Amino acid sequence: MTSKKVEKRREVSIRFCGDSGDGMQLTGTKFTDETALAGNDLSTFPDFPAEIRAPAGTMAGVSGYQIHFASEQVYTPSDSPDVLVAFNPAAARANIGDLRPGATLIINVDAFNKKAYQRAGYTEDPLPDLRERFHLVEIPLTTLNREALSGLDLNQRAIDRCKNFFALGLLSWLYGRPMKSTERWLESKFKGDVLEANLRTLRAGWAFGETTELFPVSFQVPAAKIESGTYRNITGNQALAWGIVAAGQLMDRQIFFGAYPITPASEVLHEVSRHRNFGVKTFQAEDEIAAVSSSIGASFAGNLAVTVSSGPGIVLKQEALGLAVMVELPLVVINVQRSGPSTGSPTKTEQGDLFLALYGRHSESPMPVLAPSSAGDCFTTVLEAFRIAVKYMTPVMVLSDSYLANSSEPWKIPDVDTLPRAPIQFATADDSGNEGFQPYERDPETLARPWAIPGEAELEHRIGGLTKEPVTGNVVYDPVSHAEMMRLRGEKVDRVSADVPPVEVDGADSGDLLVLGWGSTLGAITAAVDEARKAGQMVSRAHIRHMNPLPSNLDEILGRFKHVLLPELNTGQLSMILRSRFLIDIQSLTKLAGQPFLVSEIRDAIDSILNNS
Amino acid sequence: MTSKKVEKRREVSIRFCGDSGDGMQLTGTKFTDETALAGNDLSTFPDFPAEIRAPAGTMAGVSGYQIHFASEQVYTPSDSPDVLVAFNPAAARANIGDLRPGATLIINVDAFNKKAYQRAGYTEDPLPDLRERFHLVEIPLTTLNREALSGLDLNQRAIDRCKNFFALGLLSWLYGRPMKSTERWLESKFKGDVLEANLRTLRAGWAFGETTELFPVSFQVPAAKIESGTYRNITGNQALAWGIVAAGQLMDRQIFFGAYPITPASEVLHEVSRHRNFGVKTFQAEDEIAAVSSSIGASFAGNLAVTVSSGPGIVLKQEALGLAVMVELPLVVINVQRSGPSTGSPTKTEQGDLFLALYGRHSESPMPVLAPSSAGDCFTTVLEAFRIAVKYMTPVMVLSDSYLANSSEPWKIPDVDTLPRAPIQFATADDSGNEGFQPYERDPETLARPWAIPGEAELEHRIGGLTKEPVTGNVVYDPVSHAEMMRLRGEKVDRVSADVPPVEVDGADSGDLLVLGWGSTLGAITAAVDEARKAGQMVSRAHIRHMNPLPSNLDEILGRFKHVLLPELNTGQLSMILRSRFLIDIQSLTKLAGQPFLVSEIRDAIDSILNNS
Amino acid sequence: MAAPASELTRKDFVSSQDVRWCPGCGDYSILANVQRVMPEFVDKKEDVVFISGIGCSSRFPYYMNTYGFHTIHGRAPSFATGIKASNPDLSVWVVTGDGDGLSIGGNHLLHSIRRNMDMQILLFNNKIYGLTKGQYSPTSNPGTRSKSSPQGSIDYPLDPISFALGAGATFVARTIDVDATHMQQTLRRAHAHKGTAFVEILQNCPVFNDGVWEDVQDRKQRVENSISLVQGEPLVFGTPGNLRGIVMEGGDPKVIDLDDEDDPVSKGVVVHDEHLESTAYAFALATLTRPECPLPVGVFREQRKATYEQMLEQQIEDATSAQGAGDLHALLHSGDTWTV
Amino acid sequence: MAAPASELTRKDFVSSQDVRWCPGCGDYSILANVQRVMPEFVDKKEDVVFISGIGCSSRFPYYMNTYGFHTIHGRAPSFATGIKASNPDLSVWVVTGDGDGLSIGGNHLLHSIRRNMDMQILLFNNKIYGLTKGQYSPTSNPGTRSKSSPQGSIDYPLDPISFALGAGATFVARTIDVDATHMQQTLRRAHAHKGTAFVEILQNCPVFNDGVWEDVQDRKQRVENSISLVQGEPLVFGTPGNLRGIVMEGGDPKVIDLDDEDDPVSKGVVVHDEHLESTAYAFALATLTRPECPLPVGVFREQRKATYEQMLEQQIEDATSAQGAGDLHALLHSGDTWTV
Ligand SMILES: Cc1ncc(C[n+]2csc(CCOP(=O)(O)OP(=O)(O)O)c2C)c(N)n1
Ligand SMILES: Cc1ncc(C[n+]2csc(CCOP(=O)(O)OP(=O)(O)O)c2C)c(N)n1
Ligand code: SF4
Ligand code: SF4
Ligand SMILES: [Mg+2]
Ligand SMILES: [Mg+2]
Repeated sequence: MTSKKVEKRREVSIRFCGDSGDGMQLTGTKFTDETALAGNDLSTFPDFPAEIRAPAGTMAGVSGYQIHFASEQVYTPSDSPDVLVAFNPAAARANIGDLRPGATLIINVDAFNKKAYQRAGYTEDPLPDLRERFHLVEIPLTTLNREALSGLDLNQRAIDRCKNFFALGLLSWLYGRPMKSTERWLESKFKGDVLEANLRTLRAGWAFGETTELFPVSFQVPAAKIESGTYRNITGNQALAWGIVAAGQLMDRQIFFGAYPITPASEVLHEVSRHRNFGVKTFQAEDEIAAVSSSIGASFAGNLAVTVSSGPGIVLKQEALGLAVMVELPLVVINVQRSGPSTGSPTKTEQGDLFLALYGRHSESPMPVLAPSSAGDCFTTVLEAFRIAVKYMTPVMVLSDSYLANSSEPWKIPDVDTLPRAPIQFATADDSGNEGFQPYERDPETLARPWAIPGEAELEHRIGGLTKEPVTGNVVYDPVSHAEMMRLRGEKVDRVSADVPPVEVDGADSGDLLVLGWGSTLGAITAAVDEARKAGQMVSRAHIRHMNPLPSNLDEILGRFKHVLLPELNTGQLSMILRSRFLIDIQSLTKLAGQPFLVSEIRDAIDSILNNS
Repeated sequence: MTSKKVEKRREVSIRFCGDSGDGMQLTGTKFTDETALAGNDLSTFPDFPAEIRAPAGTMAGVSGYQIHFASEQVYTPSDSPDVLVAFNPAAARANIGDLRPGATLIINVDAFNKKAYQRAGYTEDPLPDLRERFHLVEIPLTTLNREALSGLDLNQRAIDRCKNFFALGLLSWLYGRPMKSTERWLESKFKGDVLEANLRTLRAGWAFGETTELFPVSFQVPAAKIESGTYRNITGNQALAWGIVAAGQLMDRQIFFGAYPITPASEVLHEVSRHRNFGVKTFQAEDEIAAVSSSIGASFAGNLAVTVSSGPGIVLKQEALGLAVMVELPLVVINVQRSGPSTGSPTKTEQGDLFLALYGRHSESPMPVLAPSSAGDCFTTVLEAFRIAVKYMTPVMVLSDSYLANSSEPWKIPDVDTLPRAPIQFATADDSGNEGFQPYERDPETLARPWAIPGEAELEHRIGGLTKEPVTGNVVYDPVSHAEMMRLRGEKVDRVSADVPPVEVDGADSGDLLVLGWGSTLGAITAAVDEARKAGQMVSRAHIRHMNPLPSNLDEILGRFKHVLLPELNTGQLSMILRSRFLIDIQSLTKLAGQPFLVSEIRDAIDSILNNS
Repeated sequence: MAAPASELTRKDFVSSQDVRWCPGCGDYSILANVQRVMPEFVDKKEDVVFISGIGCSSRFPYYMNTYGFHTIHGRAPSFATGIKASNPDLSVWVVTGDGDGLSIGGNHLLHSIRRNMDMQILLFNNKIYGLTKGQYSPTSNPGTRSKSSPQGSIDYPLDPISFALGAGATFVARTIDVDATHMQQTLRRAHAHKGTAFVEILQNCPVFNDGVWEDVQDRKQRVENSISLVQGEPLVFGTPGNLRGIVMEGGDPKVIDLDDEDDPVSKGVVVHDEHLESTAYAFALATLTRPECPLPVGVFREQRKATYEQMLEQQIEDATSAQGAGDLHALLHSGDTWTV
Repeated sequence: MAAPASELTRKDFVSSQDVRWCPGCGDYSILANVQRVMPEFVDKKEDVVFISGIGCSSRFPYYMNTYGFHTIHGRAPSFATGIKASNPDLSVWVVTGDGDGLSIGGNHLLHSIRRNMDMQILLFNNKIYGLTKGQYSPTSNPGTRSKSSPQGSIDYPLDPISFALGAGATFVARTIDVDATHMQQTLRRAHAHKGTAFVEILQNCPVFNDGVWEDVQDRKQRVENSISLVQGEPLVFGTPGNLRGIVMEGGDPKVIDLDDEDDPVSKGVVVHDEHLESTAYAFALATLTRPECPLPVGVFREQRKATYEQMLEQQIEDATSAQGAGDLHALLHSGDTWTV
């Protein structure tokens, strides 16, 4: 095809950035799909500014999408992109700090006029400086796109809106990405002149790559060796949604999903809403309190209930979650964590809600907590949360976060037939003994109480949030019953341990340093440990998915290492729990900037521990 | 007056118990007032069943009031009363377990008929057994009261309702309590036949004591040697209310008090509502969210704002409290803790909300937390909370509890002139520099931002819950500003340390065992340590009032003891924080039965540590 | 009286729990009447669920020998929504108070009413917070002296009927704790309605707000102070010699005096019609305020509209016939995939 | 136009912050109109406070160069309550959206309206959640296809005007983002009202719900589809040759055709009166629904009642004259004390 030279690369990372209106998220997603189909491993990081469209051309309005792909395993979107594609000066200015000197910076030079660079906050023409520091490729994107689309019956604005596809075509050529999936998507989405325009400029971008002298070579990133199977790209939110749908299928029960929209959790609601044919009932409530309350009601009535929200919304749900703890009904609560207290930075990421999950209710109100560690893992974790909820008759909280929610990775689609099917067992009239049905009689092994649902004869019973007598569940005020029920609720959650697999150590079983993590930091930690090992350091790694109860071998594992480093996107919440529990001087690496860890930040922490010991 | 022998006693504890309708709380309170006026030190513990009147004569309906008084210092209501006055079989049955063999049990023998003792759950007549185990005094209370009131124009029900005053008269005689205060109170409360009836039966009770052969002696408990000054009885809730009123006076600013009724916090609202002449504005909102939100609004407008609630209500306030943290406005939040998760046991006590105060908001949302340790201390603590809130521009949470709320103790009335006056400094136009007013410019010492209130020219500014830029407070999304503001909010709260006095150790400065406590456990811990010392054990004691930030000498103090015992009415919340912080193996003594610690429970824990070490 | 639908009797609905209301509380008679009519409504008591919030009134479920859920303060309608959506075959009853339902829970009540699920909502209005020992509530009369308003309350009260109509209620009625016959009739109507049936029950709290409804509870005063809404009947009240009727003047209701021999309709007295398309008429009735006007009791409005759960089930059906029954394998493989 | 109350001009109310709404958003014109009328209302901009919740609309305070508080979702009226109670001299404005004010915040809006503090509440109704990118809201038309209702929403919508009237509002009005003159008039009326002034502003969200108000926004269609409420004027709308009027039939409003030369009043057309004692008439207007009936814009109701803050201040005065100014020493020594 192309007459230019093709060079091989092991890995590449690219960041597309531009105005919110420039379609950067779309460009990134399509490039990601192409890359996945090319067989690379990959990791992405979409980073958009806020919830509403900021004034065009300002720093506040810059939207970015980064993709890292390779012929080997990829753990993070990469600290620093090899290529930055900037649609305007604001995008360049906002992102340039992450670029290594000499990296490739592809800009739409048409957008670099005086007005625009001043609007971005540059006091003088940035091009001379950029030329010096980076490999600057100046492409008149606007002009080229207009030329490609001349003659079409579209107004200038509609035409200019296509220029991201020109860029996509060009980058696709540059890295030898097959554009089929993008073309198919365009065909399914648009028609008439708009379709024609997008297809034309996409191809024009590719052709421009082939002919322009700006790019003397193109690159090839061979497919990665990955486990055989059928793959797809998936984001964390999509995986959560599908996990919810799958739970209903596998447990053979209708799903009730009570929700109130909130960034970055709303997409889970959106996605599940699209699948009513699975018998799922999504219910958009008037607020988070109604969302969780209706879900608990649904659980009482025998549905598999789930409610999904983020920080502020989870806080509002806590009173009702306390009731769920008290009445011991199964419920899955998903918290897609976002950044900062109060409204904070709704689109940014953080792991600040572990304490909220464990301690955010009044009195002692224990609840199992799980944390997925990758987009695909969100699917598995939701299924597990439902299993625990039903088996132990308890609410379970799942802690995802904004980073997992939006970033995507190739996911090996599980074989549906091998997923564990666990039809639910409700109590029946047989469970009603001589004394009548006892709603707080417990399974001797799990301590779960029976799930007896309205409509079932002879099991009529009343539950509520008042202190109750063991076994009968009758309202009482005596200290002995009170103490006993407090104890039982705690012990029941402890017994979930029986379902918590031991933590596995990656690397040597003992040694100088264990890097421990939980949730979405897995990628960055793995990459950092990998690098450290390549550099000859002896570092092990372990990742926790069951935040409560904790895996029972944790104590023993921590005891085998001289140092334990625990990076968290908070002020050290898990660290505090483990220090207290095990009286071990865990070293906490914290970050609270609304951004995931850079690999280098963790590497530096590793270095500093190993060099000082 | 009386011809009987009078014996001296150093200390006595009495528990009145009966049906909710029997007026036990009133009887106890009046006996307490008499006792206070007699110059004894005292401590009380009212324990009532639930929020609504339970069926008469059942265990569920039993209400109790215990008072412990002495000619020396009194720390707790006592583990086990010397005298139990039981108005019916249910009351006897519910309370008998707390009685030492041989203790005095005074009963209304008229109420011990078959129907009544069966209703209480006794299968056979309990009297024979009670006679054997206790010093049972059988008084036909109902009959004697009816006789005393014969001839009055009142129906039987009204007459029978007076019998608690007969008992009060009798007990007043028995312990030589002056009845003047009770008579005065009756005169202020009732008139006509009802007044006459109560006064008559009260005096009849006293006369009965003098003449009956059931009591061969009466007792005298000489006045205690206490610091000179003017005293009154006060409950924790009353002290909180007066602290609020006092804060407005001392800081020379109107109080805004947003509240929604909830047990056991409502009385604070009731009491403050009675004092509108102090310019306090109480606002009964539609729910707790509106209560806290209106309070934050009031603070924005320059009032001294306070909101008061209990567990479930505090949970509901958390989202808005996160906003208060973010906008850095002064606010006092009082949590009168109650027992159990969800609705739990609303009238019972617990210290379960420390984690909720510290960690019950999403993300990292730091807030100073204070805990009063006695009824009177509630007054001081509220004043301190306001001082910190205003000085550091921060919400502050105060953790009282149901035990402090309802129990009373003699309180030395502070001299109003010596209470610190601290008129508030608001920002003025002078604070608006060249760049205009900067709402997040900070005091270099406290890191407080200025308090600039609407109505003040040139200080117009906008605040909100979104991530903001340091100094200007403008909404931004960049990671650097985000991280910096997260850090500043945390550091500001840490700097409150400057106002936190060092913890004082009671007893030896170092040694085998330190018993550490916080909040309402002070009495029980002090009594237990006292007993231990009297028994020759070397035990020291320290009590924490500043839960966040913690006193800075704590680390050092803990390090000087071989063992640290920390009793808490929760699963060990402060213990977890200190273990994590200092990596010291603090031993947690926990109790979750809705009841305060018994002195003996703490003594046993002390013994077991000292005997095993 | 309607024929019983089942073999069940009143006793089947009495639970084993001791009733814990104060002597003389209006809640007792409401409980008795509900237990009395339930056998007419269902033939299996396991199909009945009572859901409540927190308050004296909200203790109700404990005393009904059916499924019951005593939830948290103000949120009962939301729990009920989840229950009904999960199993539309259940007979779902919400019990709430003026504080629970209209103070903290106003929003959930509003939105539940708006969604029109087929359930009954009984609001016991004693114009006070009973359980927390006597603070004024959103329905308290202006100037109510209570523990939290020692100088008298300064909030303008909310009228539950106007509130429900403003929320778009399809069934709105009012009845009185002491009027057993009327209450049972009203409960029957509420149960028969397909959609959310909102019933305000005037209830006396002898402990904290005694006599607040006396002018309509007392049999003698009731005839002068209340008007019974009966479908197709003119709005006439009072006793012979002192009959009065309601007329509408440009949308505003007014009271006129009637002679005993008058034909009320020809005098312009309105004939009650629950089924009018617009809510305006029912709302006009709700604005009648004592002492000038009588307090209406009975059914203000009944309108048939599709229920939320019907539409929800319909969407599931529609989705299933459009997309086919859910196929998990197909879902996971939808869109772009690749095989290694 | 009223004479300016001050030396201030529109520009004084423009803050330094970049406005972050999408191009074409109806919020721009609301902002411009508010900024334009403010100089008529106050002579010191420091006396003005804008309070909002969360939503696109709730960004409003950032753009006003006054005191401003962008609070949390749904609670703005409660914050405003505390502000106004603390300092009754302030001019307090609440800005909220259909989601913020009627979904999560419905209860606070309800109770704020009921209490009748002297403040203005502007509810921007775009019938959608804008900020969270397009889910249906409590005011969305039935069947609205949105991100969270791909098959169409099945909730019956809430009408903000009926809601406010049901809550006992003393001032209720509606205006349209694109009608600057009408909006300014309405804002003036709202500001002049002593009590809670509730104003629904119909607002277009071109991104997520474009054209949802087209039939009343478009100048041509507006005359046919809306009716302007003017005190003392008969309720007539349409264009010559196609004039229509509103009559009341037993409390229910109906549309009748009019000839150009008809005297509407003699035909029974209602003469608009904002000040009627009962809310029934205003509520009847609120039930007018398109396409059969026109959408009323203007002031539905205005009624003068004591405000909450007036009564609160009064109680403080009363308490002070009854008990004397607060004396802390006396308080602490009240009741039984003893001296050692
Ligand atoms: C979140 C929360 N806030 C406050 C309370 C305290 N509380 C319990 S019931 C109640 C009011 C009940 O009034 P109402 O609904 O009228 O019931 P009634 O007792 O009069 O029947 C309040 C404020 C609570 N239980 N939970
Ligand atoms: C407690 C909480 N829940 C949910 C959200 C997410 N949220 C922000 S704005 C909004 C809806 C806004 O809709 P509307 O009030 O109509 O404003 P618009 O954007 O349409 O102007 C939602 C659900 C939030 N910020 N806080
Ligand atoms: S307090 Fe009032 S409402 Fe509650 S049970 Fe007693 S009488 Fe009934
Ligand atoms: S999303 Fe809609 S309401 Fe929000 S700013 Fe954009 S156009 Fe306006
Ligand atoms: Mg009530
Ligand atoms: Mg909206």
